[in-house]
Amino acid sequence: MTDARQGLTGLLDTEAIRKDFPLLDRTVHDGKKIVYLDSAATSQKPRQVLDALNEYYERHNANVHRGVYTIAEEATALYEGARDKVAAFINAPSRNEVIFTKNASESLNLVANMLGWADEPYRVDSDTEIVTTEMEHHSNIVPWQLLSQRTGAKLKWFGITDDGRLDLSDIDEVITEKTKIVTLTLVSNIMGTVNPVEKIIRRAQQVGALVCVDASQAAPHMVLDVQALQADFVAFTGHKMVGPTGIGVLWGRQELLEDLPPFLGGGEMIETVSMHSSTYAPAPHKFEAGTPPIAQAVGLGAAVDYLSAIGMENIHRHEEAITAYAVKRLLEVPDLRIIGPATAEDRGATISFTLGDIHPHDVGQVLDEQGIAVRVGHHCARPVCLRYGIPATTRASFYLYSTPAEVDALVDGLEHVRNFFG
Amino acid sequence: MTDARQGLTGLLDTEAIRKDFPLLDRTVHDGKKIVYLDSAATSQKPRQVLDALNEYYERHNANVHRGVYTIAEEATALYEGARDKVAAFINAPSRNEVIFTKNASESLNLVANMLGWADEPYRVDSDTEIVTTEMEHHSNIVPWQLLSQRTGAKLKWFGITDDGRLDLSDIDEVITEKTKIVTLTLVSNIMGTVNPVEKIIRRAQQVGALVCVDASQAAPHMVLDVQALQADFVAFTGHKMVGPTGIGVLWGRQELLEDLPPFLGGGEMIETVSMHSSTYAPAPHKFEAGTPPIAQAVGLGAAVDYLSAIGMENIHRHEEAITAYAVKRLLEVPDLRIIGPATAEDRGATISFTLGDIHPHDVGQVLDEQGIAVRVGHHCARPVCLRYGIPATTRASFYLYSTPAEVDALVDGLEHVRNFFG
Amino acid sequence: MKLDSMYQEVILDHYKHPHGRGLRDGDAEVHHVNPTCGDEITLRVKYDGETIADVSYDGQGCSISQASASVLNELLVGKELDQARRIQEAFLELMQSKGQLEPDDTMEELLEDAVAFAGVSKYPARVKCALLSWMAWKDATAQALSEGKTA
Amino acid sequence: MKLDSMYQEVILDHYKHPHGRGLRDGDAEVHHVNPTCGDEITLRVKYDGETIADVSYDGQGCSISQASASVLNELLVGKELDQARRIQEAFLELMQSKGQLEPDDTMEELLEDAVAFAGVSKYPARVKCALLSWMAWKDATAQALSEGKTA
Ligand SMILES: Cc1ncc(COP(=O)(O)O)c(C=O)c1O
Ligand SMILES: Cc1ncc(COP(=O)(O)O)c(C=O)c1O
Repeated sequence: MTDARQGLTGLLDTEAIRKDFPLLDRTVHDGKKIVYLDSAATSQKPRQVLDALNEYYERHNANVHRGVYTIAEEATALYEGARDKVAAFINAPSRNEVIFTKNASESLNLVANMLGWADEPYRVDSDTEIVTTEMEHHSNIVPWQLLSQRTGAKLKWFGITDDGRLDLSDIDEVITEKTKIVTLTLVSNIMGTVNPVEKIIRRAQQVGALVCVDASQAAPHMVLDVQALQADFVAFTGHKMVGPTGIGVLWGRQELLEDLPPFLGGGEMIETVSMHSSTYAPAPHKFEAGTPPIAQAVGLGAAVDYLSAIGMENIHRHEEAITAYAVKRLLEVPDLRIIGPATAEDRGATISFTLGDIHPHDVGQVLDEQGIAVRVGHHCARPVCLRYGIPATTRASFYLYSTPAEVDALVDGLEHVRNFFG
Repeated sequence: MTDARQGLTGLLDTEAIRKDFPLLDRTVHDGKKIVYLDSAATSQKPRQVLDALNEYYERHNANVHRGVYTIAEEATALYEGARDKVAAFINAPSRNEVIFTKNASESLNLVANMLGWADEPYRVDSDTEIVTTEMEHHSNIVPWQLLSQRTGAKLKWFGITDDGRLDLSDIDEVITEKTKIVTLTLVSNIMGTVNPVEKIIRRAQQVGALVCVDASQAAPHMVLDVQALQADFVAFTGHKMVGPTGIGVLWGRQELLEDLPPFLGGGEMIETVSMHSSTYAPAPHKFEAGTPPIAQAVGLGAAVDYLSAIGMENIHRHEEAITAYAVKRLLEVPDLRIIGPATAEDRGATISFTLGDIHPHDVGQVLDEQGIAVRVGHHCARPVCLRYGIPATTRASFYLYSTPAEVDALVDGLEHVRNFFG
Repeated sequence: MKLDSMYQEVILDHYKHPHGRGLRDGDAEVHHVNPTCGDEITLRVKYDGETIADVSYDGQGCSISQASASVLNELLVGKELDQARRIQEAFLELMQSKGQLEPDDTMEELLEDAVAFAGVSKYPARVKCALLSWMAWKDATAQALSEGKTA
Repeated sequence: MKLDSMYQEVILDHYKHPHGRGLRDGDAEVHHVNPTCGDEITLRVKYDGETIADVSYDGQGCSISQASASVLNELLVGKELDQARRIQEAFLELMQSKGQLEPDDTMEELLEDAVAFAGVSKYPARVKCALLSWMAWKDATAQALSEGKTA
């Protein structure tokens, strides 16, 4: 093991990084140090983010946008400052293109609903088609199923190949002149696959369809440049990128946000209200009804600062090294089958697998007893499980604080699982 | 002044309480201790709530509902435990009737959208009517305007009397057999008026209409018993009741939640998903798409514990005393006109006023210079300002930590404002 | 080791050698899923008057849900409906006990092999696995009865 | 007192004795609101070729927004469009300076009384008040021009 680890390059100084994350010091089951391998579900939070939350609540807490008093101005500056930070993080052309939501799911529902209620040329209706993929998180399937049911639009999708890639062989039949919106994930949350979105975006642009990219599993792990990406909408979620729960982001192209109708109505999103009719504030406020998740946006700003200070390229390189090591070591485990790309190319730091016919639930339970936290189940991507004829997978996922020693612990733990059910 | 204060009974031990709220110790403008009179916009947070947030992130942070490992079980228990606490706080018949949202605005939009997509007998369409009031927060107007525009249903409303009460003289014409839903606030966020909802609910029940109560300004301040209230839906928001931002609640009657369709689609709210169709989890999960505001729900649980330990009756009595004192003292200020009930009866601890023809913005600015934080503007209730022909009001609002001395500071501050613009 | 309290020998035995697995003729059929983990079961009940003639099932799931279905089959087939309901209720009580309940003699007599699940009740995420087949049985029985096949 | 940096004598004067207030004949009319605080202004522009013949306005708002409209009227009426645009841009620059900009001679010459608003730029919530009438003027001018009334 230690031999295999020696070749690893590009690793971050995890010893220093881990000091920032209080939870990683926790022990479970009578003193076993936790081995947290579930960052694809949610990441742990550094001290710096928790400090930002506390500082906000203890010194600056006030409702935003409407106060002339000191702490209300401070709260507004902090909240809007977080928007600046997120805009810079994703290289948005304008801060006004960054909408704060409660999570990626709300962001994706927001897009679906904007299009459902839009006027031409954006309107999704019974003459039009929506395209997604079999690899999506439920949060990028169900909103579109609902939209399809409620508008009569046809829902189509790209399938998956045996080795966990999108099957784009029929791209010209799937994306057609009828397509209004193509929505897909940049990185699969169950298989780790990194998708060739450029190719899909090019085809969508040919037919004049909009493209929505679910970057929930990308934003935490790699440089996300919305201008380079050329999509129309990009959604992601704070809690997976060392930020708090309760905050998500939708980025959208300015002219679209100007043209598209609001979704949730209420305070903050209006220009003037009378009982007879209302007019709406310009984006992003048009899409932020009610008191926003103020502290959570501030926390996300701190998260983005934290990630940027380490450097997204460095984080990506670290994860590439860990993933290559993990793939190699996992394939040494007898009866282990990786679901998805079985190499380290074009994949993120998330690896799903099955272990003989031991049910993932049982795998996860026995690993937990050793302090190892992995996720088991369909990972909100049940169509992928159906595709491969399996009920569920065990999923290990890594982040900037993950170490090769934790990969070793997982492999040892799986050995123990095999013995237990052997 | 001190004389007037001596008669006050029912006050809480604010000296002890204020020690729990770090922000109340803040100074602004060169050492002036903050006088925070904007709790109707958002409340300050006690140490106990911040501790609960930190404890969650530092020891138990994991995604909920799907993990078999220790901290995932702990996180789930904490999140669902918060639901139990909120259910108990509002005396809900079942914990499954408590839905976590991001704020009251989302809760109200959720109701509007459920009804818009519902089947008979709940469906709101062009043959039906929606009833609200002129006294609502924008968050209880705009969602219904959108619903009305999108379904063709007619939007009707109760007006307001000169002294800031609902004008129910035409109740039988406003609420008719065509009414599907009546939605109104329990306490006005701009005038403090406590509305006679029982009377409206009785009439709604007669015609078979559902009733949605916006309790955003009630839940923080008085005993809220959803069974006694007999409404069908009750919405409120965490940040106004010493809880974190980013968390709201919708309570709904169980059989309605079972019958009504989902709103946001995504992870967590499903039973099974295939590319062709999906089925939904039972309530409340059906209405909680994506990773919920986990830490924020836990924080709200701690907030509810905090309020309950002091006792909602005691808090209410404290606010009644402060409000009576404030009304009395404010009426001593020359040129001051209270917008809304000018007595302490049937009103909450929120008082709006104008001061001669000095614009509220200027009032607020000069008060801020003295450390006094009040809100100025239309308070997201512009129809009320239109009703009284004023551009805006200055609003002072009190909570469990407010003191008579702060009322005095306000009155002195207003004197200073008058001199400044005199 | 704490794990052994969940994975009792009896449970692993039932998991590896399930009783009465497979779908056979029945009066009613239900399909239940556990959305948390994707466990699924299809279950049929066959009544002979008030007597449970058969409980047949198929599905996929973890050791706990599989073993629980096997125990259910072993316990309920041949029983009178009344007695089966008492068993089901006792099992539900045990599973909801969060590891706090020490089964007494009556319960042990009722539950037989199923008392081995006491340890599972300490693991909230697994309680649903253990209950899946029992909830399916309850549901299927209600359907069979309302369709007037029995009593 | 810090407040005095915002509420300069000049500003309070304009507030109490506004110039050119009231609506008169114009080539274009706009209505702008500041949703944050409910300030509203209706503003008309009248052009005589490239010369600003009149800027008339009505509305409600705080001292800052009222005084700013009065200063605008005083400064712009009678000016050539080009020059007015320079003034508007200088005022915008000043207001966005967050109190960091020390107006130089050119700016002081351009802005006259309007330099008194430098102190307002330290108060983000009030910057919008000060800019309300200026944005309305810009918008009304664009409309008047596109309607071919001038040039
Ligand atoms: C009466 C009332 N309803 C609804 C809301 C909206 O709450 P939130 O902004 O948290 O969505 C508020 C407060 O802003 C309110 O006072
Ligand atoms: C690819 C992907 N999309 C969307 C989501 C939904 O994010 P959230 O649960 O924060 O709404 C997730 C994570 O759960 C995800 O992995």
